[in-house]
Amino acid sequence: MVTKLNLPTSITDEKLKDLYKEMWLIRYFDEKVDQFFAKGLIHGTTHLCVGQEASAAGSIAVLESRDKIVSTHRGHGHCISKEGDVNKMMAELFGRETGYCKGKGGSMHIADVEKGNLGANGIVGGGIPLAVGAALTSKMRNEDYVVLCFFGDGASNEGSFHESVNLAAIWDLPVVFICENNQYGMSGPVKDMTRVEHIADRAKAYGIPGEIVDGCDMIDIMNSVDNAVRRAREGGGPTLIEMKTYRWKGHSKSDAKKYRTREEENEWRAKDGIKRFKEALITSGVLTEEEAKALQEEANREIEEAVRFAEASPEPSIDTLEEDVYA
Amino acid sequence: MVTKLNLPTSITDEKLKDLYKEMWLIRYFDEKVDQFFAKGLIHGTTHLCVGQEASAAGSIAVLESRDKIVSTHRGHGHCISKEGDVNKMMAELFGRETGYCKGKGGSMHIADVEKGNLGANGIVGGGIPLAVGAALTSKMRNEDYVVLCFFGDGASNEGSFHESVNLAAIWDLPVVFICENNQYGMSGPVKDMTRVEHIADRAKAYGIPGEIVDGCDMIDIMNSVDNAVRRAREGGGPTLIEMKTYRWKGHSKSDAKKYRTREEENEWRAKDGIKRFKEALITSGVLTEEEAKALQEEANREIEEAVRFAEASPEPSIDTLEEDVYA
Amino acid sequence: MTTTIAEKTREITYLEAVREAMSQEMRQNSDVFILGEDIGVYGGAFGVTRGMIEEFGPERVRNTPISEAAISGAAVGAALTGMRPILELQFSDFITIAMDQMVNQAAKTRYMFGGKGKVPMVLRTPAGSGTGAAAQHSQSLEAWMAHIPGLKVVQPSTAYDVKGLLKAAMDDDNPVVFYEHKLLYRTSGHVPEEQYSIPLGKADVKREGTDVTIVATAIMVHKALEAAAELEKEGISVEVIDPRTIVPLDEETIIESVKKTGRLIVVHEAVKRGGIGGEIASMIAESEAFDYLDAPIKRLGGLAVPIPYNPTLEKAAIPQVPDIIAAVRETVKNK
Amino acid sequence: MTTTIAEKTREITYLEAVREAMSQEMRQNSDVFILGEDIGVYGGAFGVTRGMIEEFGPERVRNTPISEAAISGAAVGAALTGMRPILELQFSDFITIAMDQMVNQAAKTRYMFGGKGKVPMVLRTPAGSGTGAAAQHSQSLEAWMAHIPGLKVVQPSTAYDVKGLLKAAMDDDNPVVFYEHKLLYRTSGHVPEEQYSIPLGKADVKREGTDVTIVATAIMVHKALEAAAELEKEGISVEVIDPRTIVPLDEETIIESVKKTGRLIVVHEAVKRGGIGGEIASMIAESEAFDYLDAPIKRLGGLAVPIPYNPTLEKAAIPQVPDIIAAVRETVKNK
Ligand SMILES: Cc1ncc(C[n+]2csc(CCOP(=O)(O)OP(=O)(O)O)c2C)c(N)n1
Ligand SMILES: Cc1ncc(C[n+]2csc(CCOP(=O)(O)OP(=O)(O)O)c2C)c(N)n1
Ligand SMILES: [Mg+2]
Ligand SMILES: [Mg+2]
Repeated sequence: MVTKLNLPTSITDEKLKDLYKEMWLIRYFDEKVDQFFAKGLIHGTTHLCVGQEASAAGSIAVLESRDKIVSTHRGHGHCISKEGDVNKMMAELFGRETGYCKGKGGSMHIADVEKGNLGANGIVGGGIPLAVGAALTSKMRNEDYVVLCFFGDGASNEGSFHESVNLAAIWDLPVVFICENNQYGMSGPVKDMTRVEHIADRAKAYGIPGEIVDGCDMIDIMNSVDNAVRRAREGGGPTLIEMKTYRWKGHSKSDAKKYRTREEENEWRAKDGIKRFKEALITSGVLTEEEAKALQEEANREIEEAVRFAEASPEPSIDTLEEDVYA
Repeated sequence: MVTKLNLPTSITDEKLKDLYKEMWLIRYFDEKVDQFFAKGLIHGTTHLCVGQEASAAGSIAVLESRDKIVSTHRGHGHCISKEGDVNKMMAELFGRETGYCKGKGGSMHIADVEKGNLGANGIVGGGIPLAVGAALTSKMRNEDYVVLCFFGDGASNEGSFHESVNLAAIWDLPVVFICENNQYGMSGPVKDMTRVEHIADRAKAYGIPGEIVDGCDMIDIMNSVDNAVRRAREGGGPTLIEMKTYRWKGHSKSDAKKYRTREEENEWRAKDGIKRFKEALITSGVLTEEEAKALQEEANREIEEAVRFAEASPEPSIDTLEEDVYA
Repeated sequence: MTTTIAEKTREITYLEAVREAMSQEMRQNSDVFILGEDIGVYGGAFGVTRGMIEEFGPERVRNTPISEAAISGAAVGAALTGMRPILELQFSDFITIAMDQMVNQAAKTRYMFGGKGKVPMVLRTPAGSGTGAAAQHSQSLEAWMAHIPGLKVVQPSTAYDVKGLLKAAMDDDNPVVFYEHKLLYRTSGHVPEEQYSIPLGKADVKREGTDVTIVATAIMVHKALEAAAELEKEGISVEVIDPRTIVPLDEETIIESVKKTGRLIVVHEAVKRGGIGGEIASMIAESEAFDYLDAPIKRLGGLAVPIPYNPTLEKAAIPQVPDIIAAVRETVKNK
Repeated sequence: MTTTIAEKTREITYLEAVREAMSQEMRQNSDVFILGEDIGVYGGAFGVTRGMIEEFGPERVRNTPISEAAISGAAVGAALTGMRPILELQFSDFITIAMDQMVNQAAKTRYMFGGKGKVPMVLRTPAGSGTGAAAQHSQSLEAWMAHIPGLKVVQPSTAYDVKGLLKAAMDDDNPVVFYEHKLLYRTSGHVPEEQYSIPLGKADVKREGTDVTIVATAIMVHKALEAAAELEKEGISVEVIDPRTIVPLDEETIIESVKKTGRLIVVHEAVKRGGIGGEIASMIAESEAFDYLDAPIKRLGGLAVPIPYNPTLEKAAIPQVPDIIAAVRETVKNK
């Protein structure tokens, strides 16, 4: 009794399997980082996306390789999904020369310009105008790429969000605004920080389509983003998509999570996007239990390997300190 | 055949007559300023609200004296309506010691703190957060005043607008946001600068009521603002009111007005708020033609007197240059 | 030398001193309130306001959306109408989003209005590097604020100072930008229980000396003191002056010190190019102390790089104790 | 002394030179485009882009909404992906709303990314007082930008310089903040028809002299030259150096000049406190030129006040020719 999945045409069975593994890569990566931070082995701070794998993996799944993304402080998932290299990511977190930013950026500044990841951003809402600019390039040069612009529910209260969406709207730019609504800023509940029920309702203020998606449902996400990307590519302008999701961990390194309840956390954990995706893939005959297990283990091994790579990598030389300020 | 005007209860016949004269004060004031600028007799720049008298006079008409306003670069009308003193205004434009700002502010910074005018503002959108703060004071200290926050269609594309309206909404602050949509920024047509049909539609992004008003219709304006002010005063939170209007003159001192047509200008001139108000007052028996004429002349005389006052006033002493930087 | 205080003191942290200063003021003045992101149950990004919402409630400890322009402007508007807000900005780098409200509104309102209205607000914000937070969360941008007439700028370096200076800032009728250094939050010192005020514009001679004057701000005060202790062993006597407020700047104390020592080194964490060190050095070069100078004035400041993430690079980007020691040796070498 | 140029020159205004530099570049490089408020048929707040939308069309001369954060950020994003945008900001005071994008994004992106990506953009913006536009439209905030590693900062003072420097700025692969002085727009000079580039980081000796060096920026170059002509009558020989770019700063030219004259006065319009004058004066005080100084270095800058509206007060708020003359006399008095 195999139910066929309703999917964008670009999504092959092979791709679905890759995606399943990718979700585990994201989860294992961030679980690992969490452990290292807890042990004090990593400098600085980090923002984990455990629980939010689907919005990253599902959204980016429907892109062409030439398409671009603009990520956020909670960006490890986005980077991995945009053909990111977990070795370089882990090395960056360890502050090593082999890291994405040669150890100069850390978690909040990982970028993969060659692969079209224009970077995480330490400024909430700071990446949104950049996405509009990247989309402007696509339009002016006819480069036929679309930009996915990720940001949080909290960021939607920044002026940069407002100005940027409006600008993209009037210029019909090929950008899709993806609000990963994980219910909280650092601690501020979206319910207290806005009076709209859905962030997607804000699309009305710019005359563009707004959509609400279950942010833990890969299939929903892929279809919704695929539609928006196609519209954008054909010159139809931007869309605002809100993905309802949840971060399982605290906001950053140290967070007592006093602003939410255990019950709420458990409710959301039950919606686990990885588990649901696996069920869908098995039910539809794309994947067997054994294959699923193997992919998950493979992901785990790759993350362990990334740790080894990072640990074995050299620190950046002090001589590099003043390099790369100017091009 | 006298038709009774449908008005807020606070608006007496006496008040209506005052308002009629006030509209002429505004028009004559700005016509006069226009002449002086054309002759190069005034320093700096100015933004005239000829044609927009109704949105200033009508909105402020329904306020109590303790209520406050936050004005804009196009603020002469707001100041006059908020019990402003045209002598001090004209003196300020002449840069004289007797001016509202002792000659230090000029047109863009006229404020009348005692009367509850928290000032014009040279920064587009710069006053909107101030209005929210003033409303916060009212709420925290139970001062029972409401703040009218004026801004333009162009300003509604600034991030400060977005952040401020959201903040006022979640805190249920007693502020009424009044967008004087005069169809253009400096030259940018509202139609090209947003994709929404009405700025009032943006209220939906904050979960507050949005209203559209004919910005040349005093009666409509008074009723709409009166409702919003009452709601705000009772703790019902902010409202966004859009007033469709038009500035008859150019944006500022020098403007060839290439971005609009003569026909459009003429269409809007035909909607003249003063003329329509006069007709309504006469039809309803509040005013006779003779009284109307007398009020208009009185207004004219007061502006001529303001000019004499300004011209006779001394320049500020150079010794004041470094005064009032700090309190 | 920290002023000796008769009252009862205890050892508390810099962070606790900030919280205590606010809490004591809020208990006695209902016009004072705090607003900022995550300052409620979360206690703020650095835990400074922890426990305050429990005492003062959500009206006076106002959690805000992530909207730096609106919250800074709301603070200005509230101040202009009679409140005395304290705005907590999570990282001083985010002042980039509050600049219009601080610079074009708060700083200028009174002057533009011809002496009407006042804006009694304090913008408190953690500055500086050393936490691995990298380029967008580690800047020291106080020189920007010092350039703007109408603002006052405070950079406390000790638990004692931070409490007294914050009291003065809250009492001031002008907008005050109050920089707390992240790495100082956990340092402790003896702090009186009672409220006390340290006047804005009064430098503190943190150590007396005769051979060279070091003017150091914020965390550099401590590095300068460490360097001074080291140099004492070599027979070099270092005077360490902490301006505490860079606007107003206590020029007199610095000038007197340089007249005594004949040598000046200015040290700050902010990027040297365009930093406040240039102001202090030039002030001395223009002053009567110029004729007393026995060596060129030296400035130590951050390299002209964004703050890097890697901890070794991060440290190397700003002056450290050995750099100060080397600068002093160089300056006194023809003594 | 301005470099002599073989090519054909005409007398055009500073404003026309800016427009010509942009137009010539846009004709030959399709990646260059302008965006800004009212730069279309209106021609921009000062008329600089007048006629350009007619030649280049609305795609390459992009009228934007009043959204300084988004348009500056869009310029950064476009630059990062291969375009070479020119952003016109109507008044340099409005950079307060574009600070996050300029300072936290444009300036740092390449460094944070470990040397990947580049941000070739020019932010052009009119600065300075003198037009009666008062406190929020008259500031000179270039010192802020100069403090930020990753930005370059240009302040052209003549029609000739503005064309050549803008060419260099457009060719540069980094974010350049390009300050045009409002009162210079209508000044004219001989300007070659052809494109030419004046390297960023090369000061220009606008007048040679032997008694005192004046380093002056933007409109102060002209005031310094006026003062110098006046002082010549008294037998005082003034050298006037125009750094043209404050980042990078041509330290060498200034140092050499001070070694020659033994005296230095720095003049800028920006508020003296925290202005770039402190940087230049301290750079000299720290340099080998220190030993050549025969008098204390002087800085002239704006008073610590917001720019007032009244024209007499407005002028008095910033250095004028008589102030420069007085400063020179004072400096050379023990010659
Ligand atoms: C301009 C700015 N303000 C505040 C912060 C501090 N901060 C970092 S993440 C965060 C919460 C962001 O919330 P949201 O946009 O919902 O993203 P999430 O963390 O939930 O993924 C805050 C307040 C920041 N980095 N930048
Ligand atoms: C932040 C900022 N950007 C740009 C300007 C320049 N400017 C002054 S008024 C204006 C147009 C404002 O349009 P709108 O808000 O519709 O008000 P209106 O002038 O039509 O009354 C512009 C662009 C400014 N003063 N402040
Ligand atoms: Mg969130
Ligand atoms: Mg308008």
